[in-house]
Amino acid sequence: MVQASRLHVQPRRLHHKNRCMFKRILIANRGEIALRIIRACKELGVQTACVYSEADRGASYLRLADRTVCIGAPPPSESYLKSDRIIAAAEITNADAIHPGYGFLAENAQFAEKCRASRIEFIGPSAEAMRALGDKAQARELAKRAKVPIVPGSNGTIDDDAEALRVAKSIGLPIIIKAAAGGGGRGMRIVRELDKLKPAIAQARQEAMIAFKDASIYIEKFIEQPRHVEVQILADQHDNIIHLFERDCSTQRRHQKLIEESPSPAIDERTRLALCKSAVRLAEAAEYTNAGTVEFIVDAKGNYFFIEVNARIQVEHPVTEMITGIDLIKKQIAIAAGETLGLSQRQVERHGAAIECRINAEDPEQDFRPCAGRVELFRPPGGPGVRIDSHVHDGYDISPRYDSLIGKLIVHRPTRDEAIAGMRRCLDEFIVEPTHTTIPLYKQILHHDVFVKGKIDTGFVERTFRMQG
Amino acid sequence: MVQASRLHVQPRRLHHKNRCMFKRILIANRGEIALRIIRACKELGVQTACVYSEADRGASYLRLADRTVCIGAPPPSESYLKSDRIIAAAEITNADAIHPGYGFLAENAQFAEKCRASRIEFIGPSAEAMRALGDKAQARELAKRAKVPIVPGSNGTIDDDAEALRVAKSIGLPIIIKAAAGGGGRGMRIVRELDKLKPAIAQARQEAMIAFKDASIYIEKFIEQPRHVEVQILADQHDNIIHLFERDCSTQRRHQKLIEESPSPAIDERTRLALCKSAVRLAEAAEYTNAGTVEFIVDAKGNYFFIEVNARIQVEHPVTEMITGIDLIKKQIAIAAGETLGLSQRQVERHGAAIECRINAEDPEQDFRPCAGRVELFRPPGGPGVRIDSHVHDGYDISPRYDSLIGKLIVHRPTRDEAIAGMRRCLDEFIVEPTHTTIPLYKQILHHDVFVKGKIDTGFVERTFRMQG
Amino acid sequence: MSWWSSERPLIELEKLREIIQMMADHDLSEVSLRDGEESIKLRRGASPGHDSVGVYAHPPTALIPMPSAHSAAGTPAEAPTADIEPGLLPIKSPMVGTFYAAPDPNSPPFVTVGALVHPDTIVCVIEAMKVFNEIKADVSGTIAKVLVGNEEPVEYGQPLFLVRPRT
Amino acid sequence: MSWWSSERPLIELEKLREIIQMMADHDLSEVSLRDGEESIKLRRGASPGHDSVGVYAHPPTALIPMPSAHSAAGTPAEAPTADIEPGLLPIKSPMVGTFYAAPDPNSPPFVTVGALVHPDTIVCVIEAMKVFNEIKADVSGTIAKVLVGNEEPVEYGQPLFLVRPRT
Repeated sequence: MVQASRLHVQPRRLHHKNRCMFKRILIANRGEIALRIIRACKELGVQTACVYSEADRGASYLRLADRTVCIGAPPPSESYLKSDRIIAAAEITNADAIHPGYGFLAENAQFAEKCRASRIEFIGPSAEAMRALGDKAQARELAKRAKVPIVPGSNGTIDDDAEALRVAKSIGLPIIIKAAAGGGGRGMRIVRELDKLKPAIAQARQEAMIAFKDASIYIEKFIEQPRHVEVQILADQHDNIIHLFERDCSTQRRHQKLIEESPSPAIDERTRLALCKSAVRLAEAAEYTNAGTVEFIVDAKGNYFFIEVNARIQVEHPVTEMITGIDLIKKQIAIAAGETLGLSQRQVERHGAAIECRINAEDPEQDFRPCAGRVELFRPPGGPGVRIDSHVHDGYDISPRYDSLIGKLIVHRPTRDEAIAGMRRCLDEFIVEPTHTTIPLYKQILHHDVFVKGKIDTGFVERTFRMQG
Repeated sequence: MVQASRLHVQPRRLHHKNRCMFKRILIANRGEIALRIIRACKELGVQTACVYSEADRGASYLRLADRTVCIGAPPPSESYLKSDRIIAAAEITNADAIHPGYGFLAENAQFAEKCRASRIEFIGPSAEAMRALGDKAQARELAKRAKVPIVPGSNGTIDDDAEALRVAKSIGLPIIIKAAAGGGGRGMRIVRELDKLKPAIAQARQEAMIAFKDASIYIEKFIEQPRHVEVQILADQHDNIIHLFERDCSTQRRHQKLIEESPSPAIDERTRLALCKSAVRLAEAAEYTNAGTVEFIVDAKGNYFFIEVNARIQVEHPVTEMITGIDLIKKQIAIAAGETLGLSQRQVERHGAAIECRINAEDPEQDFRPCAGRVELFRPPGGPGVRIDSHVHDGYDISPRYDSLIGKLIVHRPTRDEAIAGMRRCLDEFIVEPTHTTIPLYKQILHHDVFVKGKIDTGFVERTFRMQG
Repeated sequence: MSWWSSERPLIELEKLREIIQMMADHDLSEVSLRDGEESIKLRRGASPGHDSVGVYAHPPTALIPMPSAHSAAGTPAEAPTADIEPGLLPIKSPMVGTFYAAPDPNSPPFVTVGALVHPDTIVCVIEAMKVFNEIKADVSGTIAKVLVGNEEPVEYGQPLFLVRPRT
Repeated sequence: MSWWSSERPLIELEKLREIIQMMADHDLSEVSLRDGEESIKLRRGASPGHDSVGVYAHPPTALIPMPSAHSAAGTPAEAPTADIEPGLLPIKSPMVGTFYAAPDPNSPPFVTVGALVHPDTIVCVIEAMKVFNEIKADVSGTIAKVLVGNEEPVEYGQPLFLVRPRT
């Protein structure tokens, strides 16, 4: 491959930043979400240009785009993460906006800024809102100001045992000690009795020192068997902010969401309302625009605590689309084009229950090892209230380069019980061969009493399904 | 093949006709509707047994049934129309009910009686209601009694020109003269001026005599450019009758429905309400139970006239399911099992607009000649608000023995305009190869100004799309 | 009413043997059958290895549905003619119903293995809708095999007997 | 701003010729390309007959999407190496952007057919995000073919020139 050297900068023809619908949107993503965005654009009458890496050359979803641009070699760092090439692709295709999807550059504030500097609209929140919410301390501060509950804990690091004791007493047991520099469980200690606090701090500091060469620790309230409940937000550029209710994503494995549903079976109407209003307040405080998700953990008593904001569209957005009938991708595009939301909070209605299963090409019996290669048979289910979002078909070749999501199966029914019955039926129908998928695991979960009763917490899957490794 | 001779009749073990959910339902149909019923049963927790002919042996939808029974050779007369074999299949599989789907034996009153004589519930209306509505004169009489408008015309045959003139004057021009014994256009004359009446009658009588050896004629009001609008009815065995609004099926070719939608773009709210209430009155008058459809024609001024009742589930039932969220097949089963409707008329809500395209394996450029044979690629569209009801997949072999419907594509959106945009997108995505289908025709229709404006009448397709023959 | 003893201990093994033969003949590596409560799963040769990502031991053809395998009777309906020992002819069921080997519970079967049959010989009765239908052999020869157990449900076209035709 | 005349009358025919060659090489009977407003449909041999129900002249492989065929530039991006005349080496675009054959509108192109190039010879510039990037040949030889028209968009990996390497 030849080398490129940078030359002089020259002013380019001006894009007129006009507040009307885009003429052509560049899709800076791949797979099912690229397909999802192409579909929304086609229905809006907006042309599409879709980037692709050499690994995705020939993928059938690309045929649905009006234009396609190869942007690099298979590794994401050589293609889907190459912001300059993506912006150049938008330039040569005369795209006036870029939809980043999720993952890759979706929450990269610098990329958003670059797009706008190139007079290409970035379909997502402002770089400022992204930065404010991306920083944990700033986000916590915003939440406090907006009177949104956060997990109680020390304000920053703990200096000595006396302070630790004071904090532990004030927030109440159990607490969790965490390494300030850390992650991955190292330097973590859960304390359930006050007289175990001192030795636990000593152990945590020692572990943190070894792992991170930094003995600083902080303390947080430990939430037992938490549920993951998140609120979908839509905000336009004219100060209208609404929520589209919640999604319960407690069915996780190692913080990877597997099954999402709405409404959450774990919270009552009062909590639902409070949670959703909290999310709107936070979005207002952050001057948030476009689609976003405010994540909370909910304890067994229904207390909820703000965790973080996902400043993008999410994998599980169809769950919300099913119960509200609102197309989130179309709304994202309309908002970015400067349109008003066009609906008030009171106009957002909720109908029935929706469940989504993420179909991953992974072998649950082999520690969820990804299964790349050719899918001989891909036969998704159909019928009433069944939605399939997938770029895969008989003969599709799964690249080992990217995440293992090969499709999303969403079922919408008048009630949660019916949605469970519908999802079971659909999972029974779904044929993917010879690729291993998470479908067999989902069949077990959908028949498990704890799931049926709506009592799942985020540790349920790992505790319950002992996988071979 | 050996011959069977009939022996003595012997009493069989008694079925207890219990008014609770069925244990196992025999599905006396094939293809997409068999699959549709299997899906509903699975979600209700009811076991299924599905019959099949030798032509359908190995079809993948059969694998989803708990049991399958081969009932005969490929011709329908040797299998799907063999009522005795179907009842025997229910007996050997211990099925306590039979769902007939549509077509085949679905509106055969004698079959319904035979089922019940064998203590097997027939999932559909009573044989009496079927007979009363199946007879044109009786149905017209019922409609009159129920104050449901019927197409004005002579009461029976016309004896002489004086009577013809009197009738023509009373119902107003234009009128249509029809052969009493006939059909297929022979003996038919449209009269738009009174002084053309006498010669037209003479011609009609002459044609009728030649064609049917019977010169009897009758007169009806001729409805110009009529729309076909039908009302979905649900009635339980406890005197609860409701409607689920209308479907507009004006996009037809030679009386074959191609595209159906709800709500009808041609009628206003007042007409909609009157139409739906008329349908309920007629169903009440006929003591109708289970699901049924009351068909009307609507003239350009919004006047509607009762045509006939379809005493079964219909191909286009998903349109209604999409806008109401009510599963009609599950309701059929529940009603047959003696349950109450479980919802009042006021609880039936209408949301958005739904359009269905019947995907037929026919070549629109070759006078809709059916295209049997192997489907190499069958790649239906997906995404939000898209429903696929199809038993076909890559490698499916279409039998020339049965109708050419290979799938139904239904799109549901908040508004009709969005539904049209969604349907266009879906039709563009849909790949069926090498089989010819009606998809290219639907693309043209969905882009045609008359369709977009909702102004289609039942003659539109034939007038507009001159097919090569 | 118990018209007939429902013991049929050997037919199950017979069924298995037939399925295994079919697997061998058609080189199937795996067969899963389900019939309501019952299910059978058979695997031949090496089990599908999990050691090579995305590569499977069994070809996708093995996944093509076999509805005949979970038919009403739970028997493989109408074994392909190729599977029948050369020279033997099947007597197939002309209808759907319940197979009875004898005219009544106290009588011996119409025919057993080795019995000589003519086209008009009654070989069994099939009951459907409370009517008992006599089934005739329609061929001449000797009964080589009885394929269906007494009181078992049979579907259209299902082989009931194999006959070695008179040569 | 009109930086360069956008006339490119012959490149379209050239494109067609290449596609037709590909069809012949791979025995494709039909090719349909679409790029926004433009569309091309080519058919080789006998047209698919409508006289035999359900039978098609072209194999389903011809229907496999060819996204490269409706790429940004409307050119077949990165013609498979097999299609390149044996012995010629492509100079491929290392980036996405707009191709310029000359340093400015008033200058002659960096290289034309027959030009001798060394690995360090600048063969074109590609503009992306207002930055003009000089592209070097990276091989030694003579330019045998210029594959891209001036001011045309190019994608990553797209062949720009064919070079006959120095032997």
